[in-house]
Amino acid sequence: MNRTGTAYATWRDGWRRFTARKYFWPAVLACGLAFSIAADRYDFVDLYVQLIVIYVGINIILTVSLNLINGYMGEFSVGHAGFMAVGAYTASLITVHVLPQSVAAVGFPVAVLAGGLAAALIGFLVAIPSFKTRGDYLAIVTLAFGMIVKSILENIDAVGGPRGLLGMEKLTTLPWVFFWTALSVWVIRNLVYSNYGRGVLSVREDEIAADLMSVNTRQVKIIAFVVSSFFAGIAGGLFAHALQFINPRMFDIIKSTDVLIMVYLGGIASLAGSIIGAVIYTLLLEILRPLGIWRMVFMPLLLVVLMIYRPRGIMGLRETKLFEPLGDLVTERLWRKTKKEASDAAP
Amino acid sequence: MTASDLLLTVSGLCVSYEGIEALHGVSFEVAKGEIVTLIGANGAGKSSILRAVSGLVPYAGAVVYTGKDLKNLPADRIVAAGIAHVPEGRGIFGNLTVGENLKLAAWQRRDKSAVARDLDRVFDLFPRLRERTKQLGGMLSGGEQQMLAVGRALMSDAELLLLDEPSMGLSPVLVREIFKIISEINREGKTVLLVEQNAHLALQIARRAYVLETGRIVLSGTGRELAGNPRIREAYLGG
Amino acid sequence: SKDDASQIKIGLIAELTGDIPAVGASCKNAAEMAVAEVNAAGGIQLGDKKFKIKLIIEDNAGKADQSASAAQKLITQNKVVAIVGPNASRYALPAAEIAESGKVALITPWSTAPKATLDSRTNASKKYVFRACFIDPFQGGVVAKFTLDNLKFRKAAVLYDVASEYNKGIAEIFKTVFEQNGGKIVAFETYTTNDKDFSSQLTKIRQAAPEIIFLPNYYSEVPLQIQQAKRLGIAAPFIGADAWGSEELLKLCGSDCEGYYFSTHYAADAAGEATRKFIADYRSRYSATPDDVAALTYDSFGLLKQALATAGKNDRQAVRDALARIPRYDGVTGTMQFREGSGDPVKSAVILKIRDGKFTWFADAKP
Amino acid sequence: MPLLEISGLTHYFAGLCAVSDFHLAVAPQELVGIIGPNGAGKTTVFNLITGVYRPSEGSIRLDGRELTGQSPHAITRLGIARTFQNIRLFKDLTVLDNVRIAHYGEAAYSPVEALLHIGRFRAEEKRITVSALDLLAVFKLDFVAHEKARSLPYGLQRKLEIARALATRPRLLLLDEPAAGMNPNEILQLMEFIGWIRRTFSVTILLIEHQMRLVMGICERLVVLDFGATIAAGLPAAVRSDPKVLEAYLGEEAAP
Amino acid sequence: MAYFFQQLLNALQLGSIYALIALGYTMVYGILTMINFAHGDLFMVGAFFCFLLAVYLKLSFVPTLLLSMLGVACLGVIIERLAYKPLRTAPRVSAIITALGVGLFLENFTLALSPYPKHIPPLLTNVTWTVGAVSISSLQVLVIVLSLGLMLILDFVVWRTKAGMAMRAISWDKTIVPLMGVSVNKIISLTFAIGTGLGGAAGVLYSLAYPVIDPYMGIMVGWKAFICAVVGGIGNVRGAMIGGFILGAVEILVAAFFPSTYRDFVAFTLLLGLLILRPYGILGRPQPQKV
Ligand SMILES: Nc1ncnc2c1ncn2[C@@H]1O[C@H](COP(=O)(O)OP(=O)(O)OP(=O)(O)O)[C@@H](O)[C@H]1O
Ligand SMILES: Nc1ncnc2c1ncn2[C@@H]1O[C@H](COP(=O)(O)OP(=O)(O)OP(=O)(O)O)[C@@H](O)[C@H]1O
Ligand SMILES: [Mg+2]
Ligand SMILES: [Mg+2]
Repeated sequence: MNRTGTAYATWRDGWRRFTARKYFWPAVLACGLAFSIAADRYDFVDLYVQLIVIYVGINIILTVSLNLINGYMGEFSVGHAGFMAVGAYTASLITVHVLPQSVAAVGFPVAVLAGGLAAALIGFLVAIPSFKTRGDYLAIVTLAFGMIVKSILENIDAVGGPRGLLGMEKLTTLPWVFFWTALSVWVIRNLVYSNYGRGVLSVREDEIAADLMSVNTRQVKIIAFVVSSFFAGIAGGLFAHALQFINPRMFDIIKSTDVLIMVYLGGIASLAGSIIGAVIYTLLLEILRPLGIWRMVFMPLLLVVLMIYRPRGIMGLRETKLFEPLGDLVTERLWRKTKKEASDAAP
Repeated sequence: MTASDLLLTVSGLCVSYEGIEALHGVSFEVAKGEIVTLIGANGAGKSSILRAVSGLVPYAGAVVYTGKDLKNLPADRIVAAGIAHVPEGRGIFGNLTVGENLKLAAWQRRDKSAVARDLDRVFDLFPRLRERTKQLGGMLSGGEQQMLAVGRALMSDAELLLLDEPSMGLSPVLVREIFKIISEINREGKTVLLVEQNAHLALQIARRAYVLETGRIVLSGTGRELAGNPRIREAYLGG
Repeated sequence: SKDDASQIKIGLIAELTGDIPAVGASCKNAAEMAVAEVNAAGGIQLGDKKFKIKLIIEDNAGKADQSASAAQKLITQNKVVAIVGPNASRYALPAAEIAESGKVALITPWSTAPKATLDSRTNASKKYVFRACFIDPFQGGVVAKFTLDNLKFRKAAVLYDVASEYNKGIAEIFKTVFEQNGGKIVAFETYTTNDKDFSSQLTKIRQAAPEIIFLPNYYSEVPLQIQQAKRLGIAAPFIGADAWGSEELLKLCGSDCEGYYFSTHYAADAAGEATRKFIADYRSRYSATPDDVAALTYDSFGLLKQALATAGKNDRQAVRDALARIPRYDGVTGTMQFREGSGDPVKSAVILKIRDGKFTWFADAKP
Repeated sequence: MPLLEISGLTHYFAGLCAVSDFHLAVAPQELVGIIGPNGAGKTTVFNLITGVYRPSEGSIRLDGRELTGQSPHAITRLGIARTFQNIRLFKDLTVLDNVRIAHYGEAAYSPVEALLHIGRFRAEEKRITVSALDLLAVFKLDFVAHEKARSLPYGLQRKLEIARALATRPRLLLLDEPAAGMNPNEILQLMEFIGWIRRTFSVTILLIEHQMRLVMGICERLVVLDFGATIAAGLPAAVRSDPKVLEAYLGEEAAP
Repeated sequence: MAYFFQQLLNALQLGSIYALIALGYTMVYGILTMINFAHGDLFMVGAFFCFLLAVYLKLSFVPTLLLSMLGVACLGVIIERLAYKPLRTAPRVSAIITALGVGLFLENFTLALSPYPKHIPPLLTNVTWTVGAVSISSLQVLVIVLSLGLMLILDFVVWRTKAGMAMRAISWDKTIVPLMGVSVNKIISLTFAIGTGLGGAAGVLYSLAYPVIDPYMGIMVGWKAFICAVVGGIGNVRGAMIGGFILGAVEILVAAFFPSTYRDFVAFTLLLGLLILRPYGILGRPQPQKV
C-alpha cells in the first residue's frame, strides 16, 4: 500500500511537473522577448553587451542548424558559411536595393526570410550529391560549394566584389535576434522529434538499414539540408544587418570551421549542446581578448583538452529534458516507474 | 592435474562495461592439452571472459598464463606469449585479401619456412580459402570468413587458442568440419578454450566444461558429466 | 575612477592574428612607440595638467565581426577618447560604422578604400572617421600617369589579387586611367589570396607581350611573382604601389626587383628630419625598418596628439572636432591636408625606385 | 496467385556469379526455407529481393508487381521486410525509436506539419508511439523500450530486429539466419516464436538458416542453393535425403 | 602550341607540389581514417624548420631536407601521442576537431613568435632551360622527380611490406589488430612519422619553389591536400597523387584558357562535377559493404 502510494506520488509529481512545463517555455519566451524589446528601446544594456548577445544569437542559429547535418545526420559538412553568405547577400540586396529606405525597417523580416529561402534553395541543390556520396566525399562537395559561392561573390561587381556590400542599416536588433534564435531552435527541435527527424537519425546510424526499414533517405536528406541551410541563411541576413557590411571573405572556410568547432564543442546531436557551444565559444573569444595574440594560442589548446576529456563535446548525444516532447517523457517516466516497481518487488 | 600442467589460471575475474558489471568474479583453469568449453545463454559473459584473457578489456582479478601474470600486458604482448583469440564476429580485415589476413596473423613469427608450412596446412584444412587467396576478406560469405578466422589463429602458432563461437553461421557440414578440426588441432598439442552455443558438439569434444550464468560460473565438470546433467540438458541442449 | 581622470585612453584595433598578422604587428609596434614617446615626455598638456596616454590594444583576429565588437568594447567599456585602426578596409568598415554611431573619432591608418570614410547610404562624409593615408583612386591614377608620361610605356599588363579589395581597387583604377590616357591593357589577370603559384597567369601575360607589368600587390607576394616571371623568361619591367613599401620586399626579393618603381607615401631618403628620426627610433626599438603601416600608424597618433592638444580636454566630441579642424599636418609620411568636412587627407605620393638594393626617391606626384 | 514470384534471377559480382537463374514462387502464408552451403548466394537473394542490389537479370514480383529497379524503401512499403545476417540495429537510438523509425512510411503528416508541430502531427505521433509500444509489448521488449539498442544482449537484439521489421507491416518477412548464436534450447524457443509471429501477424516468411533442427521443424518447403544454382527444392523430408544436398550441405553422416 | 606546353609544364609543377603534400596527408588519412587537419600546419612547421636550418645553421639542401623531415616527424609523433591517441576509441569527428585545434595552435603559436613572412635563401642554384618557347627550371624538375619518387616508395611501403599490411588492417578495424600480435601504437606512430615527415619534406620543397613563408601558409594548402586525397580516392596513395595533379592541372589550365577571374569558380565546379560523376573519387571504390 505504502509503496504503491509513493510510486503514485512520484508519478503524479512527474506529471504535474510536465504539465507545468506547458507554461515554462511560453513564459521563458515571453520574458525573453519582453526583455529584449525593453533593452533595445530603453538602452539600459550596454551596447557592447548587446552586440555580443547578438553574435551569440547568430552563432546559436548557425550551430543548431549545422548540428542538424553534422550531428543528427552524421555527415561532415564544411560549407556552412556558404549558405550563410547566400542569406546575407540576398537579405542585404533586398534592404539596400529593392526596398525603399522608408520601409526597410518594416521589410527587414521579409528580407531575412527571403535570405533564408534563397539559402534553402541552394541547400536543396547541395542535397542532391548527398544521395550518392557520403562522408568525406560529401565533405568535399560542401567545401567546393563554399568556395564556389565565395568565388562568385568576388566576381559580381554589382554586389561589390571583394570590396563587399554596404548600405544596410543596423536593423538587427535584440528582439529580432531573439525571435529568430528561438524560432530556429524550436523548429529544429520539432523536426528532430518527428518522424522525419528520426529518419535523419537513422541515416546517421545505418543508411542501408534505414532504407530497408522504409525510410525515404533521399527525402530525409533533402529536408535536413533545406532546413539547415534555411537557418544558416537567416543567420547570414542577421549578421549582415548587425555589421552593416559584408564581403565574400567573411564567409570563407575559416567561418565554416568556427561553426564546426562550436558544434563539436557543444556536442553532436544535442540542441542544448549547440546552444552551450555557441555561447561559450563566442563569450570566450571576447573575454580572452586581453591575451592578445596568445588568445588564439590558448583557445585551440582549450579545445584540444576539452575534446580529449569529452570526445563527444560537452553535451554529446545528450539532451536536456526541457527539449524533449512531453509525450515521450511521460511514456518514459511511466516505464521507469514500472521498472522500478518490478525491481522493488523482486526479492 | 598438477600445477605444472596448468596453462591458464583465471581467478576472481570481474569485467564491467560503462560501470555495469558483466562478470562477477569468475575463476577457472585450463591445463595443457585440454579442450575446455564455456557454455551459457546469450549475454552470460562468455565473450567477456575471452576478451579479458586476451587483454582487450580491462578487468579486476588475475589471469595467469604459464606462471606469468597477464594483467597490464597489452594485447599484442599476450599474443606473443602464446594466446590466439578468434573473436566473436570473426574480425576479418575486409580490405585485406585472404592471403594477407593470414600473413598478418603470423606477424611475430620469424621462421619463414614454418610460416609457409602452416599456410599450406591452413589451405589444406580449408581448400575454399586457397581458391580465394586474392579475394578481399570483406567479400567472403559468412562461412568463408569463419574459416579464415580459424585459419588466422592457426597461423599465429599459439599454444592456447581462444575460440569464440567458431561454428556460428556455418552450414551443417562445416560445423562438423570445424569441430573435427578443433579436435585435430588439439591432438596436435594445442590447448583450446572454446565458447560455443552448439552445446551438443562442444560438450562432445571438450575434456572439461564450465557453465556460465549471468556472469558467474554455476557448474563445472567433464564434458560427459555435463552432457548428462538433466538441468543442463533442459537449459542448453533443448531437452 | 582616479585612473580615468589622469589618463587619456586611446584604443587600438589591430590585426594581430588572422590573415594579415604582419600588418597588425607593425601597427602595434608603431602605436606603442608613439605612446611611449608621448608618455616619456610627460604626457600631453591639457589645460593646466599633463595627461599620460593609456593605450588599449584589441586584436580583431582578422575578422569583421570582431572588429565591430572590439570597437564597441573600446567605446562603451573602456571609454576611450578615440580609436586608431583597424587597418585593412574590410575590417575598418564595420568598426567605422560603430565609431560613427558611437560618436567616437576613429582614424584608420591604412584603409585606402574610399568607402571607409563615407556614409554608406548617403555617400556623404562620415563625421567621426578619418584616415592617415591617401585613397586608392588617387594612387591608381598616379601610377598610371607615371607609367605613361615618365616611363613612356603604352602596353601594360596587370596581375592582382581578385579577392582583396585593396589590390582590386587599385588595379581597376589603373586600368581606367591608363586606357583613358591612351594606353592599352593587354592582359588583366587575377589570382586569389594565399596563392603562391602564378605561373599560369604569367604565361598568359608573356603571351600578351606587355611593355610593363603592374603588380598592385603586397610585398610578401610581389617577390614570388617577379621571380616566377623571370623564370618564365619575361623581360618586361614591373611597377607597383604602396603595398611594396616595406623593406621586407628588399630582403625577400634580393636583386630581382632592382630598377623597378612603385608609388608610396613617403621616401625615407628624401625625408625630413622627423621622418629620419622616426625610422631610426623604430629601428633601434624593434630592429626592423618601419613599413608603411607603421609609419601611417605613427602619423595617426601624431594627428590625435595634435587634436588633443588643440582640443585641450579629454573629451570625445572635442577631440573629434579638433581632428576635423586640423588644416595641415606634417607627418612622417609627408604633409597631409584635410578638406573641410572630409576625413580623407590630401597628401602627395612619391615614386620610389629600387636602386642598389635600396628605396630611393625618384619623383613626387602631387594630388 | 503466388505472393512472391521470382524468375530467372541472376546476379554477378565483378564476374563472380553469386546467383544464377533462380526461380521461386511463394504462396501467401507459406513458410519457405532457403538453405545451402556458405557462400551459396542465399543472402544475395535477399539483397536482390529487397532492392539492395539490382539483379543482373530476372524479375521479382510481389503480387504481380515488378520490384526490380525500385528503391529499398519503396519495396519495403510494398510489403517486404527483412532482418540481417549481421545485426544492423540503430545502435545509438532507443529501442522505441528503432521501432518508430520503421513506421516512417506510414506517418501521414507533411514535413511542414513536422517542423511546426501542427495539423495531423500530434495525433499521428501518438498513434505511431502507441503502435510501436504495443508491438514492443507483444514482443516482451517493452521493459527495455527506453534503453539504447546497443546495450541489449544479443538475443534481445535479434528479437528487436524482427520487431522492427514487423513494424513496417510487411506481408512478406525475410529472416536471415535468425538462430545464429543461439543455443539449442533458445532455438527451440525461436521455432515457436516464428510460428507465433506467422499466426499473429499473418505474414509469409522466407527463411535462411543453417540450424537443421529449426529448418526441418518449421519450414513447409525448402530450396537448396549451391554456387548460386538451385540444386534441390521441395518438401523438407525429400530435400534432406537428396544425395546432392547431402553431399554439398548436410554431409554424409547426416543421411538417415 | 608552345603556350599549351608551357602551361602543361606549369600544371605539372603545381600538381606535383600538391601531390607531395597530399601524399603525407593520405598516409595518415587513409590508414587511420583520420583527417589530420593539422597536416597543413605541420607542413608549415617544415618550412620554418627549413628557414631556421638554412639561415641560422647555414646547412645545405640535403641536410636541411633530412633534418626538417626528422623534426616534423618527431613533432607529428608527439602530437599523435598527446592529442590523438586518447581519442582512438572516440568517434572519428572528435579526432578531426582535435586536429583542427592542433592546427590552429601551431599556426598561432608560430605567429606569436614571429608575425612577419620569412624569406628562404636559395639552397640550390636554379637553372632555367629554354626549349623552343618553353622554359623549364631545374627546380621544377627536382620537385616533380622527388615527389614521384616518394610516391613510388610510399606505394611500395603500403602495398608490399608487412608494416603496410598492418597499416591497412588498422584502417579497417583497429580493435582486432592487436590480436594478430601487432602493436597498434607502434604502427600508428610509424604511420604518423612517415606521413608528417613527408609533410616536412613538402614544406622544404615548397619553400624552395615559393621562397616566402608565413605561419598561415599551411591552411589553404591543407584543405587542398584534403581535396586531392578525397578526389583521388580516400586511402589511396596513387589516388592522392593523381588528385594532386588533377587539382594542379585544373587550377593552371582553367586560368590559362578562361579569364583568370573565374578560375576558382570553374575549378571548383569541375571538381564538384567530377565527384558527382565518380562519387568515390578517381581511384576510390565504395568500401566493401556486405549487407
Ligand atoms: N561493449 C559493451 N558495452 C556494454 N555492455 C556490453 C558490451 N559488451 C557486452 N556487454 C554486456 O555484457 C554482458 C556479457 O556480454 P558477453 O558478450 O560477454 O556475453 P556472451 O556470453 O558472449 O553472449 P553471446 O552468447 O550473446 O555472445 C551482456 O549483458 C552484454 O550486454
Ligand atoms: N558485395 C559483394 N561483392 C563481391 N562479392 C560478394 C558480395 N557479396 C557477396 N559476395 C560473394 O557472393 C557469394 C554469395 O554470398 P552470400 O552472402 O549470398 O552467401 P550466403 O549464401 O548468404 O552464405 P552464408 O551462409 O555464409 O551467409 C559469396 O561467395 C560472396 O563472397
Ligand atoms: Mg559472445
Ligand atoms: Mg548469408
